[in-house]
Amino acid sequence: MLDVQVIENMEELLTVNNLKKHFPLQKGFIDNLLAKEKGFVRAVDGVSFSIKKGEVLGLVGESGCGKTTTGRLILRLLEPTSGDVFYNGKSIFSYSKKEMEGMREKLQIIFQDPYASLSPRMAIGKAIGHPLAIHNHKPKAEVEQISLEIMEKVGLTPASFLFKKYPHQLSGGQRQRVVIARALVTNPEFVVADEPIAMADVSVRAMILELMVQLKEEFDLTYLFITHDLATSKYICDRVAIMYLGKIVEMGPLEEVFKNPIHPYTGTLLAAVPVPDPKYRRTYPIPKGEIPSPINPPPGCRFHPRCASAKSMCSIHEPELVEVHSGHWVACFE
Amino acid sequence: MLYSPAKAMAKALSRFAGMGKKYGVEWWILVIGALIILAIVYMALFPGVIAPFNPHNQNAGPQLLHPGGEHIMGTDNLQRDVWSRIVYGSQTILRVAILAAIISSVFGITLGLVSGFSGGFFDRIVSLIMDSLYSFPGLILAIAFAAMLGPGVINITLAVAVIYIPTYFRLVRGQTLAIKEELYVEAARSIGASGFTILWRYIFPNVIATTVVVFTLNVADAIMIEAALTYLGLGLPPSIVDWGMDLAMGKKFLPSGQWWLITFPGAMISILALGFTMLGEGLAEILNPRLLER
Amino acid sequence: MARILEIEDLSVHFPINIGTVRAVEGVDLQLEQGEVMGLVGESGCGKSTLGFSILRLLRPPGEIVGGRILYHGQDIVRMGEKEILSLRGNRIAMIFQDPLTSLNPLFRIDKQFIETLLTHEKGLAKGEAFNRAEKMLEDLGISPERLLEYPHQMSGGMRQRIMIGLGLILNPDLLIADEPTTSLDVIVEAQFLDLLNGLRRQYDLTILLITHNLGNVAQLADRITVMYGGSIAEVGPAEAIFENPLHPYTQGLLSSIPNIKLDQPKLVTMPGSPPDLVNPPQGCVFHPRCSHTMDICRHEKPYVSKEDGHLVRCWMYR
Amino acid sequence: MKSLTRYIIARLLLTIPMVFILLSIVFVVLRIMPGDPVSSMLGGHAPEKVIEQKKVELGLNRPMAIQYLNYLWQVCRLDLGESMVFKQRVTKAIAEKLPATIELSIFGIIITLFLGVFLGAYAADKRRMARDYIIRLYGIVVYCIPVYWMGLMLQLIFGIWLDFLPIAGRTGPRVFASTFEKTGFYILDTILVKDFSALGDVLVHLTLPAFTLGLVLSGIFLRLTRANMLDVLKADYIVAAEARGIKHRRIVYKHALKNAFIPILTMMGLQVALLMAGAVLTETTFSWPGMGRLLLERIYLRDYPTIQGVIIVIALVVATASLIVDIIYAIVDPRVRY
Amino acid sequence: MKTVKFLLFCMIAISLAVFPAKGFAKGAALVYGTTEKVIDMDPANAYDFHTWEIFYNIYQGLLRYPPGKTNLVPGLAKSYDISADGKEYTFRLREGLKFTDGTPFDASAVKWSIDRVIALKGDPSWLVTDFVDHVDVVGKYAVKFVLKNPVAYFPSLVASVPYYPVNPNVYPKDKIVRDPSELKGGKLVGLGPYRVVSFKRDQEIVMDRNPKYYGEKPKNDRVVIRYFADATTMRLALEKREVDFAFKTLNPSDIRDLEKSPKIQTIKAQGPYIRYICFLCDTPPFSDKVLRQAVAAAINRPPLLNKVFLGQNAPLYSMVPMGMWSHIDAFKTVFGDGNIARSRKLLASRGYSESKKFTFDFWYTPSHYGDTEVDMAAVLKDQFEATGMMKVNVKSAEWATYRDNWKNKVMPAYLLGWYPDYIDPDNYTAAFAGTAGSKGLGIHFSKPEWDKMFVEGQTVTDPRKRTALYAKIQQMWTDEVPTVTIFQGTLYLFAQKDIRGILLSPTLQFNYGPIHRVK
Repeated sequence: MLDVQVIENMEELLTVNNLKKHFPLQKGFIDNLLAKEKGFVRAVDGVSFSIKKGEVLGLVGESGCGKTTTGRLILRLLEPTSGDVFYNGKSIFSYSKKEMEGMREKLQIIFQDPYASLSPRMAIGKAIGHPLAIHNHKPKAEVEQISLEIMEKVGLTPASFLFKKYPHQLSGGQRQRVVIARALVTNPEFVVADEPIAMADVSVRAMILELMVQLKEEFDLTYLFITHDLATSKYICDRVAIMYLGKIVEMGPLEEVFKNPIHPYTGTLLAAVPVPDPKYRRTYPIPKGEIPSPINPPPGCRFHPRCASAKSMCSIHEPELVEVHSGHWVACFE
Repeated sequence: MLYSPAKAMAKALSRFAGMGKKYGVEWWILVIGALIILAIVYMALFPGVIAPFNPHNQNAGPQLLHPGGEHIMGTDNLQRDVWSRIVYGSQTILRVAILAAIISSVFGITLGLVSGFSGGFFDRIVSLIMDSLYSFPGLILAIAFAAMLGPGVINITLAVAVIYIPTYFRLVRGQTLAIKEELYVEAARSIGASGFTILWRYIFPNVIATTVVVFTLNVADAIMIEAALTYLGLGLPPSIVDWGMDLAMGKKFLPSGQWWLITFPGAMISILALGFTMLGEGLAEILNPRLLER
Repeated sequence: MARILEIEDLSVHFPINIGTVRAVEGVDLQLEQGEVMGLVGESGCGKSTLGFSILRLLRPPGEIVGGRILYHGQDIVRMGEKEILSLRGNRIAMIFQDPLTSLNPLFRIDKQFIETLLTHEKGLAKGEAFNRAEKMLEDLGISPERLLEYPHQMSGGMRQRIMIGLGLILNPDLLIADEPTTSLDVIVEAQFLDLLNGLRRQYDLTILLITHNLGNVAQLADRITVMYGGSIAEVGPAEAIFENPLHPYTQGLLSSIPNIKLDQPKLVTMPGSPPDLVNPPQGCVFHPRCSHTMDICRHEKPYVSKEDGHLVRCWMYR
Repeated sequence: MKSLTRYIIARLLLTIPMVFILLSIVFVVLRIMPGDPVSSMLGGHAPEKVIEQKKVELGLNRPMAIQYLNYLWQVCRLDLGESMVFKQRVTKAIAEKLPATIELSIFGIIITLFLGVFLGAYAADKRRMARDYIIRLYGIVVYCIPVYWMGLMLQLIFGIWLDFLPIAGRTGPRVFASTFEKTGFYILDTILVKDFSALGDVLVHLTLPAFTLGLVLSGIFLRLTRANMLDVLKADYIVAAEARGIKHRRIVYKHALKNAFIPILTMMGLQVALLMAGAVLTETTFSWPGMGRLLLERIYLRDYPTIQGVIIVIALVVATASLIVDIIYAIVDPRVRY
Repeated sequence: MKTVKFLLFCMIAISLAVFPAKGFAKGAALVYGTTEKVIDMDPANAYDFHTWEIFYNIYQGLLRYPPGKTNLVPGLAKSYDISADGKEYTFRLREGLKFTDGTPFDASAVKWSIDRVIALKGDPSWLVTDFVDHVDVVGKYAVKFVLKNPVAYFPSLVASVPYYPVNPNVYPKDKIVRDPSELKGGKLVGLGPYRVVSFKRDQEIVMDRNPKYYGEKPKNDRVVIRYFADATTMRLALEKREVDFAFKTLNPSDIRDLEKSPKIQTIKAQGPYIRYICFLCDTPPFSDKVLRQAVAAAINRPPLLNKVFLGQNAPLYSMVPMGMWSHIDAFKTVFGDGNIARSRKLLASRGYSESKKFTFDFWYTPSHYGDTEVDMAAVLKDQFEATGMMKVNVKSAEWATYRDNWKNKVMPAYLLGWYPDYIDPDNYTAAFAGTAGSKGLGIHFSKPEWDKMFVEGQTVTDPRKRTALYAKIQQMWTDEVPTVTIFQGTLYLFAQKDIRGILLSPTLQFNYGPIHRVK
């Protein structure tokens, strides 16, 4: 577990401390009436990490591992079951609703699906300028000017032509640029990028990724980059954290984790990534079975039913995240 | 540049044809519906121009005259001209149906938005009441309300309006709940928009588009309910010309061979309802932004 | 090697209200017995349409407007309804992207197997059909009791295996796999590709693997076809395509995909976006995005060059 | 199966607040109505004193709240009270009329389902073909024809011009009413007493009203079926089934229709309300001695207990129908976990 | 499979339609169609003419009207005496009559029945309680009615249903009977020519000849009354020979067609019911009798009847109906029809003109007098406005509200109709212009000298004096105009050509006994 004293260190822009989110099982009214005990989806079950200013942390895992929920908790788009998130040393859950709305000027998110994250009935120029209108109360003309500028910056050109268009009139890549522009228009410090390229076409992905790297420099940003694709994280992340069933199983500098994966799950994940090379043959074994349900996660180490090197203790005790090398944390008894 | 009406007309026409090409059959359904409505609205606005007689004139012609000649739809037993009554009757039915739809949509949409967005106990109670009302036969409810309020245009409008509030409420609440879960609403929250801003700028514009379609279909329905109430004798005083009432009055002549007394008012009710339904059907397809992706 | 499938000059159009989508335009493709052909391209390039037209499963308004599809020399395009029905599932099987929605939710798994079997083998006893379904499940590594379950009771990977089981139960010789792993997680995807590799040998299958994932293709395919904007850009042996891509689009595609095993600090990006197939660009459809565009590319259909079974459609190789 | 019973019980409990709300609305609506049931009941000659006395007798002089509580308590005991206008138990009046409405509704819904579902499925299969447009046009037109007018026109054509079918009533005048003493469902009754000429008479009288109701509602079911079929036909499993070589007709009418029928089924609960409304109008047009006519007659007379009773019964019918539909839904769809 | 079943259903339906099932008309029964309704099967509470009609046939009064006649003859009583002060009537009963269960019919049964009516306070009980003080048994077969005041027309009251003796062993003493099933024995049997063998409310009543009836044997064995929900159906049933005769109430259009039909015979008689406009006489504007006269003058009866009733029914110019003694065409001679000049003059005298119109609300009810009522209101409005000096707002209310309205003095002018309780001019006049009666109908007309005349009319027994008195009242009516009559109903009965013996009279006492079918 992370030491609480870390919070004092101002170098850490954001610190997540034992964050948990358990969703009550979605049931109808009738089931609630009759059910004896309530089930929970343990989407995030005790996650701790911190991000330094200017750093890109990759949060990697399969679908349903809780990475997206973590991203939303950090921005307080969801209220956590327990745990805390400190931003600039202050818990974001301590803000009032109004204060939190103000905070969002500096904390931004880019969603996976750009089409779904734009209102179909709002022209994109309006959409991009809207955060400014909410936070700065600048005159309309000025908001429009800034919006046009940022549109140019993210490559939405010609900006004045696209300003009045609606989302369905744009291509997928352009829409993602709109979303990025909207996230950056208020000059935020910290951005959660929730699988920003997963929906994009192959040839567009690289462009968006490039854009994000370039804008990071320009706007002096800090990213939490959420992805299911280890290969992508390679091009943007400084550090990665691997999540499995609501927990971080391994975390460390990108090179370190990729070259020397310690946790068996990390190894598996790295091996499973398809390699665009016909001569490449997988050597690492792929485990059988699929990811278990987060409603009743396995006892002990959550990966043990699929782990090739599982021991008896793995099914009883839960391994804690410990620092193996400097900055390289692993939750495994190995 | 000089404004040229001919050019503007040509432009409008080509645009019109272009729409037909773009949207296909649905566009023509919409156009036919709109033309029917326009024709009947014209009737209602300028009845004096179209109708050859005063609808109350009890000496327009001989009693129970067959359609044809001077009286294209014949005359009734009080020697009134059926066609003139049809023309004037359009005023009543249009006024009631459209006004009722407006009243119920305003109430229903507001309640639905607020209830769906706020959630919680308020939402539960309102939903329960609305669902109960919705599941109950609307006509029977309208009968009870109309009987309670007594005859009169305003009263019948209210009786019709009441039964459609749940329709809008359910639609809007459902949409609000769905849109509330949409990513773009979460995105709006993530940029710090307040509850009201989200409701007004993000949810409302997306909800209202679907209600337009429902509104037109609703008017079609309200037309039939209005006519049903007056047909049952629960609606209006005789000084108001109304198709449903003429239908009810003509009913007793059914076995005597005076078919025109029931055929024409009933057909008009159907045609007007058809106009609004076709408009709604067409709009439903055309307002659907996914159409072009098919 | 026998030629199992030969597509000649196939064109598929979708007339819609605002014009005609030229989804597939003049495509030629050959599949040899026993090979895995990877059909690669971005979404909207027509690769799925091509797959669907092989079994004549196009949805209206889509229709084949020209060309031939020869299966063992028989032209599928001109086949009668009866003949095509006896091909589907029986000789040519197809599996789809989303295993959750590809199984009828209201029918138990065994019913779906039995229905498929009885459709093609009239007179087969139900018990016998059930036994064969059980055997198939064992081959797929699923416990046979699960035959009595409904699709929603299974996990994604398992459903995809059921799908492939339904495809293979009648021992077809050609399998069309339309983005079979897109909705699966990485690990399950790897499992599935391994399974497919095994089944391929066991059933002596010819596979047309339609995917946008170059990684998948690299692992499985013997030959690769790259499609762009409804036409074929390049066809060749897998190694040739990956090591020596000729078409500028293939080159761009390969350099823009991340490779976890490669030390490559930056991805190369390809400008522009895929073409509008209602009004495709004149000449070579790729020319607006190409960095080597010549004047002739703008006006004339690209030149077809073919060397050592490596085909490319580009004016650069004239 | 145990969980299904639990589901049914829970579902039953859920209908209670719904019925309760309707009861309250009905009470409020009726008590605001102008018109005095007592004077309409006693006639013009009754002296004030007698009227007052009658009001006391009926409890109409007590405060609204007390009347409301009494009313609820009565309903809880399944006692609908006594008609204010006629000396008759409301339950009895309703019991006499309910079978007529149910008989009409059942035949109406059979015709509706048959026409609507079949045509809808067919149109969806022939999407964007001329046949599809014709069927859709039929659906729209039929939807826009008011039930009562449809009834009148059918009466005019088949009853008057062709002189082919009777236009009103449940039987001809020469069939003895005592034939129908057993259940009140005339078809059942005539079969029970084996009077087949009477059965014929009953069926002939049922034809026009049932078709009127069926035709008008078929438009809605047609649209519903078509829309759902279109969605289902787009589903991957339909293509998958086609890819396995299964015959088109089997796919459309077995695979697709079965799936499309589930949403239709859920809608059917709500359509019952429409059916009841349609039945009221059909009954008036065809002089069908059912609940609808009873309701209208008693509304004119301000017979509160009977009006309340009829509305309660209609609410119960609607609630029961949606309950049954939900249970069928739970049984039919394996995905529903109850 | 479904398709097959459906086709089968269609085929059955069509084949049944083509060969209409006939022949289950049972034997020689006469089928009588009507759109009326039976309310309570109890003389103590029945207060409508159809139920009374059934009682005429299954019970009998001490006095009765012979079929088709308006003169009273002895019924269950052989004769009666009146005391000198006119307050005591002693009836001598027929001897040896027995109810079906063997209970003898005697004076105590008569007293028991009258006491029951008084005790139950049913709707028509006022017909007894307003007049009769008490009843004494003065012998096994002699009964004495002691009246509160002398009543000239008491014999016609005695002939009305509330005075009918019922079986004390069968009727409950303290409860109004709605259905025959509530009786002991469950069958409705009286001393009249018929007995009810089956009763299905709103559907049918089957009546068989009463074998124990003392009087003339009915010419048929069974009458089945068929209740129709609407006139159209009844008319069609008549045309298809499914009913033998139909009475009350067909639409004007149906009556017109049936009258012309060669296959149907029409039996017509002057009815006792009248239609008229009431004024609220103690509240402006109609507290001014000149305005009432102006309205009365504007009415034009013949075209109204032509339009609304296709010429059926007869214009009526007095509250006392035509055919009743003392009737005079008072309004006709004073105002005539559609006397617009007179009406305008009267209005002008009160300061109204074309530009300053006399405006008033005119009410009707759509739910009590059939759907011709709307037409009637529309035509009257038209006629009033034809004066050019009146503006009429037509308003309507359901019957229950309508009654409230006249009680609450909401309606200045409104349409009403009247069926007599007993056959006497008193019932057509005092009820409307007497202080008590007119208040009950919302007219609120009150003149002491009129009240005095009404009392005189009640107590004087000399027919000539009464005739003169009522003629004078009718004459005065045209000056005060508390109400203005429009028409008197004509009774139409339609029967198959082979039906004989139908006799209608203005008393509405329709006896089934003489009706029979000829070969």
